[in-house]
Amino acid sequence: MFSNPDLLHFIFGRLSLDSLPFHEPILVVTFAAVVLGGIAVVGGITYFRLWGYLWNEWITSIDHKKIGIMYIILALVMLLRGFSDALMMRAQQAMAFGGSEGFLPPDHYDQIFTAHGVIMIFFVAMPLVTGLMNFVVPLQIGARDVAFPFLNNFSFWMTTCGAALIMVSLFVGEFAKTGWLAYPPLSDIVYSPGVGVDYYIWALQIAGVGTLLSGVNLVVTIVKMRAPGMSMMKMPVFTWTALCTNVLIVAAFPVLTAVLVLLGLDRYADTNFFTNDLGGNAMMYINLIWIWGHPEVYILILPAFGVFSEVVSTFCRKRLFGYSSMVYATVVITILSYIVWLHHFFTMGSGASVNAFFGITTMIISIPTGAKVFNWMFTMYKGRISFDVPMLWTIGFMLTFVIGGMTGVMLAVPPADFVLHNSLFLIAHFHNVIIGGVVFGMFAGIVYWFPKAFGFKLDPFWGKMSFWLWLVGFYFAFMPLYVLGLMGITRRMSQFDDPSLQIWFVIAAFGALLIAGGIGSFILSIVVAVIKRDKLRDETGDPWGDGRTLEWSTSSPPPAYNFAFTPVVHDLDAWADMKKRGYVRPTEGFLDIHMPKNTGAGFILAAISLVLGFALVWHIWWLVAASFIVLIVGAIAHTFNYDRDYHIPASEVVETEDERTALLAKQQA
Amino acid sequence: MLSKLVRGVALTSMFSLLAGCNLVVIDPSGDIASQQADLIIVSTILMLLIIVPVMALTVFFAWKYRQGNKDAEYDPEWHHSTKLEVVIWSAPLVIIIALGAITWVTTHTLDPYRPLDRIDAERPLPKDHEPMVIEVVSLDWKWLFLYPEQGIATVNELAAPVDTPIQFKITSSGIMNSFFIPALAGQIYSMAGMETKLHAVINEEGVFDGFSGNYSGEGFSHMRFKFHGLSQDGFDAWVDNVKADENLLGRSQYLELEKPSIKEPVRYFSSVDPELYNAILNMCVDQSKMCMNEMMHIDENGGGGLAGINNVMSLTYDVPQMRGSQPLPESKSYVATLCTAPEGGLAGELANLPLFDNEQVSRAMSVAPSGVSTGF
Amino acid sequence: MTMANNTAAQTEMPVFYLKEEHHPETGTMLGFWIYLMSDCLIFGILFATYAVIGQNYAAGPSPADLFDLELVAINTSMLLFSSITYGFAMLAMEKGSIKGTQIWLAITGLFGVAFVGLEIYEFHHLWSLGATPMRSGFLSAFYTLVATHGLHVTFGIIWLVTLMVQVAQRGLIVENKRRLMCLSMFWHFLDVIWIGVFSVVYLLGVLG
Amino acid sequence: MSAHSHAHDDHHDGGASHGTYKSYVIGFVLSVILTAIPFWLVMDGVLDSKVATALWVMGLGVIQIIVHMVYFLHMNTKSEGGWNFLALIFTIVIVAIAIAGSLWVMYHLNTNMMPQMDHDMIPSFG
Repeated sequence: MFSNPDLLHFIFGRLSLDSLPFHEPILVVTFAAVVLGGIAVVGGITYFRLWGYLWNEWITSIDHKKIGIMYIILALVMLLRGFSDALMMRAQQAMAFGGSEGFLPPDHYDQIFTAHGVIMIFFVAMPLVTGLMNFVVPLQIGARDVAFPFLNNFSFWMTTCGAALIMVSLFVGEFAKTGWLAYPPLSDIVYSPGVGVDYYIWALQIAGVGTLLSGVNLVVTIVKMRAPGMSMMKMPVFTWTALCTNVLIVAAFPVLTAVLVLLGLDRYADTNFFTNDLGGNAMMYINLIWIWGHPEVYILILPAFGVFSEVVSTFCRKRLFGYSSMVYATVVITILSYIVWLHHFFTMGSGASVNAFFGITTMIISIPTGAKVFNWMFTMYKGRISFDVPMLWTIGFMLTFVIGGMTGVMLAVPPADFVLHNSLFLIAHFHNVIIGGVVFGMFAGIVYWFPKAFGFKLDPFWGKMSFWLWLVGFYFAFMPLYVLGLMGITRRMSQFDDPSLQIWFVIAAFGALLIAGGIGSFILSIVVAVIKRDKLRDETGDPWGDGRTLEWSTSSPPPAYNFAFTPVVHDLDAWADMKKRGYVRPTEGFLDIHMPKNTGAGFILAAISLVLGFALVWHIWWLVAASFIVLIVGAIAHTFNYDRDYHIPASEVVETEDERTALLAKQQA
Repeated sequence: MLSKLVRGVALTSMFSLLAGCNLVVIDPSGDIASQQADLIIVSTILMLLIIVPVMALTVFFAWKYRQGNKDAEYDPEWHHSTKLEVVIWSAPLVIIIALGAITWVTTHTLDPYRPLDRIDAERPLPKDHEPMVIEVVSLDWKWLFLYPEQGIATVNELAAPVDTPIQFKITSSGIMNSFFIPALAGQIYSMAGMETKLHAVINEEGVFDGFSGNYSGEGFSHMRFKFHGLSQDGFDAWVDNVKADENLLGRSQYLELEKPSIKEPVRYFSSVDPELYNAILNMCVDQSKMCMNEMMHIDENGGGGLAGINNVMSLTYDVPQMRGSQPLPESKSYVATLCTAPEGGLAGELANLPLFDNEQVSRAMSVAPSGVSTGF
Repeated sequence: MTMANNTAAQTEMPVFYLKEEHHPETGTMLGFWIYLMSDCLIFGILFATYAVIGQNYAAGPSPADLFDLELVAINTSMLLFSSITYGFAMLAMEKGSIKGTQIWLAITGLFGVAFVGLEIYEFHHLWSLGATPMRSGFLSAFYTLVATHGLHVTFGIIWLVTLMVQVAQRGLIVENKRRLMCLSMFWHFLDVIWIGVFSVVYLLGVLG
Repeated sequence: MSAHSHAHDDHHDGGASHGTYKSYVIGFVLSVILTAIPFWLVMDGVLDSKVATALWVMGLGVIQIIVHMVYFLHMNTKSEGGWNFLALIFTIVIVAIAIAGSLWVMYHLNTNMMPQMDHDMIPSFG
């Protein structure tokens, strides 16, 4: 077998036994754990005969609610991976002082911080946001599903396969050692000849297709499928932020796709876009990737703003203060996010006028953002605030996020940025807005809508525990980084000389441990809730008692068709309006309901894309050709399937609705 | 100065919290960095004007309108107030207008390309003042400093006399780094084939940390150097000390130095090829390569024509090769110089050709020796 | 509706739900248009890249040395003809003529093939001169921009053939009409991009 | 904006128009003319000034794009409730920001940083 290296190279490309990291004990142990865990899960599924259920009810499902839930599960799984990277980084930086190399050699440490950034942004924050929008938006606008249910399934599996490709890089080969944006020339083939950057490129390209399609899907859903009467200015704020987010996705992700194609061409075809020689210009990459990168920040934060808007009015038992200024602020942020990108590279050497222009546009964004904070604050004014877990996250956000906003504006002053750029101050800043904004927002959203999705609330004790550990842990983990930044310590260092810094890194590591407790508590709040589900059950469909938007008008969990009759909207906060005006739930006159059919095509096409990506990473050209052809043929074959929908018979609807009628009657009795 | 006072107050309050730690970014030793520190403090104070009330009111509202407090007013329909909306949009607007004005002005006065007009707040500089020039090259993974006026060079150690304006010319051998001495001034990127500039002055004697602010690969953590702020006498002594070593830095020594290395010790070079920095900047230390400025000049005049197509050489040897076990792809190439073939050959004949005429450029390349035109 | 007790403020109960099945407008055309807009951004980035590094010849050839405008003119005319023939296919579809639709689609496809063929010929010619995408930043940007457009046309042709088969199988049913309209947008959209390509890359390039 | 919130039960495909034989022919003829002029301007070197030629090429290109939009893509402010047009305008704005912004930023970076041809230096480099 080893006698013919050419044949071996033809079959396996760059892949060889050396690609497996036997020399890294950490990875070997992780791999063993993953294999054992995998066997346990597969065995369990087989033992309980769940394969058919999984395939029919989840994998092939085109129900937006299930896809939304799957996105969030994906995000939580990837959060564990991304967070263990964070723990390793904090441990390394707390240890590697005064000649000690710590426990991670630079080669490994560099992969870890790159993977941490990529995973947290693309495979934790993005799926959380997309998942929440997927679940909530159709319910909030009174629709039965999204505009393109099959595409929705396909998008989810593409995102998952992108995540899977990154997970593969942990055990086969290596991941990029370039930082999460893979700046050339470091990411060019001459300086990064390994497979790491290729994993990065193809994982993001595969997931990017999913993100883009899901963006198109949700824009069309919101534009076309709102319930009758729901004009734009009667849309719930979360739906507004979802619309703006998806517009941003559609208008930003193509930029990422194009840039990564160009970087890929530099690596695979020896072109000269971003090389040092032969007329390439690496600055162009940095310029282009931030044209995507800055809107990306708002793609993450806007839905979180939407969640807080819903939560704050629900738990203050009051209409949201300043709805229209909230909407205008969202739209203004959407547009402005496209003209600030240069603030990520003030120090690259543009002239003063260019830097000042982008610095000032950046500051202008803080005006609508500030207005939003005031709006939430004045919603609390003259309210009746109950401190349920989602509300705690919201108040935690309001207090934390403003600090991140303040440091953000400081970084937007170019001369100040010259001393703070790339320092731990910057790291503290963006974790301050991403954790204090996006993560808090997504947790608030998950706790808030969990009873809608599953029919019972999350356990409040562990939920509160999770909140406090996260909040306190965040301050412990990142306030020291602000201080270190002011001491002139730069990011991405694996070893330090000055022993007086160590105490700050130890405090930060302690904070990371508290956050680990927060993540653990959150998982516990789910586990405990499943055990105590009968106590926590919501039978009304409106578990918080003061739901204001349409999703609370249907049962928890909602039936496959969401609404037996399409609601008609008269006012903002349609459900609050219906309750106030004495709406009575219809109990008869049900009709057949037209619904899309499940299909495995999305899963299969995405799986082929994963194979294609793997083959491209390892230069296994025959497999590239084969999987590409199968992908195209498969996609074409799918278009020959015209039989894509069915009707839920009225009798089944009657059965479901009668059950709920009985349940509601029992409640009132 | 007001800013000095403000800084004093801010520092005292911070120091009470962070006793004993060296916040070099807030308390630097160079005039440029001091002005940047002032900006950080001023912008913080401006924003605290709005953030402190917001945080206080948030906590107050949360406490006052809690569910248990039945005495608090409850008005579920109160959701609009034009007066309040005007305030919540205009209050941040006012702050941002103030900060924006400061930003516009300071971005121009603290532009790293702009020559200094003062040594510090009290001492302005005459207009025609010529700064001391130091050329900075980021290598994998160390710093090379060239002192054209003194004719010396150092690795991983930098020195300058206090109160003397310095002009740093910064470039890189390959990967993007960021030249940063927090005590002196803000950072700026170093990039191959390009030259960034930084003007700064150090106002206090002392030894300060310098390093790369931008991640550049494996040896990045150790890409550090000491910056010595010296008195004029001390600096002269330091220069003499450097000159005491009989070390030359020419093209071949540079190519050796350029190879990736980690934790490189401090090195002195008593004399330096005066063309070296320009050759590094133009990526033509290896004399078989065409210099960047020459290439750009040809491009400005419409390129090298069809004859120029094959004027490339296969890149079989280069620094990056040392980075990975894999050989470079065969098609990686670079543009060969017009004037000198590596084997010598036509060098003398072509060296004097003026390059301003496109015709002649093409002609020059069409007669390039066959050994040069490989690559594909 | 099913209401009995009126609230004080409301004399008449508003309608809170539709009694009959609700059919929201189909979003396919809008969705496809939005997809095209995102595709437009990809081209926008490729144009931006060409604009920034398109003059970096690396002492190699410039557009004036390489491009043959007569070939480009012929190529452009292929695409223009295919535009109007696709338009005729859509008119035939409107009239419900399967045969007319198929014939015009076939002609459109042939023009498309001619366009791609000419482009391959051009690339082959440049490549044989040694003007490969590896030679300079300008050539990298040129090949990538033009080939991305060419790839789109190629996929358009594959899609067109697929649709011809589907129309043959099932006739001009609603789904097929909708697909033909999507392809129509795609095809004309590629024309629009090509206007940018021949103006910016070829004409301005040769102009120097 | 809320025009379509009153559902049309009888749904047609977004109400997009398909044009007529006449409109396609007009579009085609205009396109041919608008393509031929810039090719003629460049190939025959009609104008003395390169700048003027470039401006004509760009201007005619923009007009031709509009012609294609109107006659072939049937773009108007009403199709799909105006959303098509809104999406188009938004895209044009973003593309313009991306291209103009990149050129502006990169121009400044390049002029600040690219090594200049110091004419005296050339021979000594040789």
